Amino acid sequence: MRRSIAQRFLQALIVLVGVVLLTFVMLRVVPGNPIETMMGEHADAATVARMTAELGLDQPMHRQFLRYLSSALRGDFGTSYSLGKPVSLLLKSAFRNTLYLALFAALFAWILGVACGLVCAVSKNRLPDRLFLGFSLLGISLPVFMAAMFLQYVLAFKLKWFPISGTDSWRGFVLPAAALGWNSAGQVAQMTRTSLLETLQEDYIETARAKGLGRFGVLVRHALRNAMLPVLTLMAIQFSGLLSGAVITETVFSINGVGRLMVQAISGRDIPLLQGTSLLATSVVILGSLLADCLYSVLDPRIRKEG
Amino acid sequence: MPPGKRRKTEETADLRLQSQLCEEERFWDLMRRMARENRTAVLSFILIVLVVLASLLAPVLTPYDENGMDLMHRLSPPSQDHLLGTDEGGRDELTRLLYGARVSLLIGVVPALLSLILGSALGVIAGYRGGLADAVIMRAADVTLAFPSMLLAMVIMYSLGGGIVNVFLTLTLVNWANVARVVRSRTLALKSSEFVEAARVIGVPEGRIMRRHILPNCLPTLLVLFTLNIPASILTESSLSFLGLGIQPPNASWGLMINTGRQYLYSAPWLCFAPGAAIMLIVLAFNFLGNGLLDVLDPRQRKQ
Amino acid sequence: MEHNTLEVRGLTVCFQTAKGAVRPVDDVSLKIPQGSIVGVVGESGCGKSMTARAVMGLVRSPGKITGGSVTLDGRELTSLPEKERRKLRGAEISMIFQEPMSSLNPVMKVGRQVAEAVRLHTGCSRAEARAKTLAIFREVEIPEPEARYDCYPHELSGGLRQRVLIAMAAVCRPKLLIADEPTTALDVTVEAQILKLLERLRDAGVSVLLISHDLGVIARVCDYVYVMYAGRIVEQAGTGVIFDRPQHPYTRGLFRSVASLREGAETLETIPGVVPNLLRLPAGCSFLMRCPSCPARCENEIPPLAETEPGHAVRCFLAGKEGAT
Amino acid sequence: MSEILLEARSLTKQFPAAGKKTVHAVSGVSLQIREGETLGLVGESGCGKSTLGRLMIRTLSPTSGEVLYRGQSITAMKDREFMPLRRELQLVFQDPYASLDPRMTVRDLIAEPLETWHICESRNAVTARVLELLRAVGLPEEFLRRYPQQFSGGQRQRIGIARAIAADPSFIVCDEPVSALDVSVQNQILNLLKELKASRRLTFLFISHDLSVVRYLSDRVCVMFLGRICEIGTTEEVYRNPRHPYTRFLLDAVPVPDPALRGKEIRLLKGDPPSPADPPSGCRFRTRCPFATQRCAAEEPELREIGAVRAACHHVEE
Repeated sequence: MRRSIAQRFLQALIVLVGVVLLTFVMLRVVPGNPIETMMGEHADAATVARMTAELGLDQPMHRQFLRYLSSALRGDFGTSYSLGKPVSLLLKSAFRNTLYLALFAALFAWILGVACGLVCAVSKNRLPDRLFLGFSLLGISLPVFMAAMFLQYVLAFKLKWFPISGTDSWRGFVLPAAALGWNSAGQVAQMTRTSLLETLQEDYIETARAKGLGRFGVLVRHALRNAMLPVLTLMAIQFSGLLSGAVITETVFSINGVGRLMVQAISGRDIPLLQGTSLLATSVVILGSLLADCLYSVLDPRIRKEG
Repeated sequence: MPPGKRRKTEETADLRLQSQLCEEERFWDLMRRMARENRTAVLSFILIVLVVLASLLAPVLTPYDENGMDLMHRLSPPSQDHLLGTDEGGRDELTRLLYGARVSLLIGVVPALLSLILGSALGVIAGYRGGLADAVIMRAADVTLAFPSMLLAMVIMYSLGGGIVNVFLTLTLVNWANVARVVRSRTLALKSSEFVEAARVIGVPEGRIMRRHILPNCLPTLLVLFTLNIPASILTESSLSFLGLGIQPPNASWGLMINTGRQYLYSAPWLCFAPGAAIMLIVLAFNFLGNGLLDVLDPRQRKQ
Repeated sequence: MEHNTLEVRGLTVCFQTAKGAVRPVDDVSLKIPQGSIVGVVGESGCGKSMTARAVMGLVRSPGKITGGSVTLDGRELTSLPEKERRKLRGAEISMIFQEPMSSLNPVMKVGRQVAEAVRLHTGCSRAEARAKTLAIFREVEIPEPEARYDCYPHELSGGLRQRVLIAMAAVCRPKLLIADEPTTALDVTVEAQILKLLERLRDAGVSVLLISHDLGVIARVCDYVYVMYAGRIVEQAGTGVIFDRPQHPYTRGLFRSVASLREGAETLETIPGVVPNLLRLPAGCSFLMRCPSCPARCENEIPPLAETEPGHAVRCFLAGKEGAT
Repeated sequence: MSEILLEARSLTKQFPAAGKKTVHAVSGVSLQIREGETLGLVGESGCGKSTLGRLMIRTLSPTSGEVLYRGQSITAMKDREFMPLRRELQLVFQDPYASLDPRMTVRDLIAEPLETWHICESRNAVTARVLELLRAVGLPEEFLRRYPQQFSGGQRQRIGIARAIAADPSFIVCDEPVSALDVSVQNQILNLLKELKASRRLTFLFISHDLSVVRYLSDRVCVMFLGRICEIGTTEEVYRNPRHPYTRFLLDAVPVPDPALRGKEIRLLKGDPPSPADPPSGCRFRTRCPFATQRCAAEEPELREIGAVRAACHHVEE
């Protein structure tokens, strides 16, 4: 097992380098000199040339890439064009907010999702199942910005239960987290339901019942642990979806997080910042899937002992 | 190695009684079964057809012009004349919604189709050929999947610029990896299945095996993927447009309508919530339909 | 008078399917005298496993027990509330399944799976349950029981897993053990060991209902045999009697098929045709389509299960009339 | 005596397994199959009999050793050279449910080998040939347009057999062709195979775990244990007078459908078969063998002539 995890780790590293390369190339095929774009039409040629040289933009692409990679390894992601601060510093403060947001959302999604999925599976094809299944599909189908705006409009603007924006206290996180978690909750609910229903078809469930366990005992002691394996992996890779949604929620609720930073970077044509935020976000996703693999092999003895 | 004594004896036979008695069905039988058993899927299908028809027949259905400004009636709330009110330019919201449906549906279908073609071609090659091709394709898919989809879409839109063609391209690039992965695992499963081994023993050439045995058996999976990719594309595009990175005016997708309506969220909430509800409904309908198809076509696939 | 551990009378299981209702178990009656092994034999889909499930009270939806009674030591089971039945399962009636590979929970240590049954029915402490589990492991001849206790199912061979399942079923000293094709998934050399084990349990006073398609297995361990075809019992007799003079055309066909294969006949005996679809059963005798000699009466009338000699009953109009040919 | 059709020369096949282990599926097996004869291959699960069957028709390639078809090594051939021989070496599968493509009609399934080898001139000729094959395996013509799911196991196995014989092969490996079937149907298929063997002069390698099934069809029998041959000889000789202890136990263990023999105490083999990923040293049967000695652990027994058969055991004498 140790070997296969090492292998996965190596694979993750390769993917990470691929990600850096991809963003690097994609952001630099944009026509025009980014310095000119940034400084507008009034920039004088001399300043543009000086800054271009300063930032190494006149060098060949592969040289630039290696330079970026080596400084990134040292934790230096360059300086933001539009905000004039080191990217690493900006990321640090933004990441905290995004992390809180994502964790709150995940907590909300997983508790709600697993509970819904359980109810569905237990009452298969009866009314509660249909109801909660529809509910979870609604969750999957609801665009994050709709959920965000709706919650903001009703609970913050009309009812004034929560602040419209800002992250001064935990109350500021409630609405964004709920809006963000909605989607994931639907996915978790569906996965829990199908996985549990499938597990309940297994032969060992029959054995457990023949042993004299009741419906509930079978569910808790035998079905749940097996059924949760795929659900747990889903949860770990859900960070990807949560980060996608964070871009929207942070914009709607004006939270200074990674997603909003990214939107700023795009509107300001700020390549270092855009590159930094992408790198951070993808790292989180890759870490998530790595975590999922580890978790799976810890929970499933069949994998634990092999390899 | 097959176990020496693998009998399909009664235990499983009994449990499979129902399906065995129904005799496994062909595609149209399955569709009919879905129609019979899954009302929601049928309703969803009807809804989708209605939306398509309504958007095509928009010029007949509404007396207003899509871009006909009427500054006397800016931001007027829903009324008899304007069922869903008017926007900041006094244009009828319902009319704009109907025309917007064309763009939004197109944005759902075209990238879903493109990514399906790209993804399944690469997936089959990766799965069947294995080796270097597999490694390269799958690492590329890993890199794509390492991006949160919004993020990747934003970066690509940034480098390509706005416009509907670029939106198609972007969404294709965002979605292909998922398709490739699913198709690859399906291909791997089929490749090791006994009937493909049987074809190989008979001497059927590789190309023909892929065409006659692998691809047809992937079709149900592909249909499901297609149906579920449409809502995913619509959602991503609407999020992009919401941030002002997607479709550019004068083309109006539902996402873009929300983006412009957002400034009036507190004074004219219908400008956001009407297109929002439209997106939700159509996405919900596609998801219901997709899940219905999944249930009848590919019951095993659900787990992953 | 001998005492019957289990008595089943007129048991019927019904399945609602999209294409109509079917009865995989139709009016089945059987008895298991205490301390004997009773076999139910038949081909795939004849309803033998479903009968076992119905006795256990484990018929899955959309299946339903629609009639008949099941009594264990004189106590009616079908009318018992689920809570009461549950207490009986694993304690007084237990069951082992065909697939030792998939019948154990893959993420739970096998020892704990057995101990779970002990704790469930006796409410004893963890340590006691462990001790009892180890004792039963020794009894079913699992080598190195202490080490096996902490193994996961995938670490054990098929034979060992089947032993674990038998241990789980026997640990609470049930009155009745139902074995559903317990050796089908195993190799012959291991099969012989498992059958030996069943006989030892029988000698210890457990009544066994053995379900199998293999006449060899039935002949080796059973005292009394029921033959099922398309949901109904078509013939029943003591093992010696039924192998000596089978009367139902299906039983005869089955026995001849096996015998011709063993004796190396030039052309093997077969039963023509295929097992009928339960949805399209004929109104009369279900063996109608494959029967070499059937009078017109068989088409519309289900023959009754009639005794031809003491302890030997056959569901055929011709039974006893033309004698054993 | 007829000529040797197929010969295996010290065939070995190893598969990589989890945890850097190797599964020794087949280890140094040599045997010959003469034209027109049926060789039965028996053994318990995991003894490598299916692997051996697939090595013989080159759907798997051996780790070492070679297979000769009419004296020509098919192991050494390039794919292109082997191609014409492909149609000579066919396989009937164990599982009639998995081995037929569910999306093809019976006609297309049986026509596939005909079309692959361009055996028939026109579409109509193909259909006519398919009908002929259907009759040959005892299926009615109206099955032509149906799909395999609509049939029972026995009927599907007939379709599988029709596919295997469609291109007139000379050698067919039957890999447990009846183990998924009920007794009454099993006999129908065995009768069919015997009939085809005679009418088409086929050579069979018949793989089964079921000793009585093997006995019915085979001229000679080969008993395998854990990747090695224990005993090989004419069917009569092996069944009447088994030499190798494993063969004896195997024959003893089969439950006999005769209640009169119940009282007879049968000798039981202890324990489970060892794992092919971790075979014992020396004689592979020694961990279960009651006669095992030091020599069995140290020295691997070779196949040698013992009376009319060949067996691999240190302790068996004439």
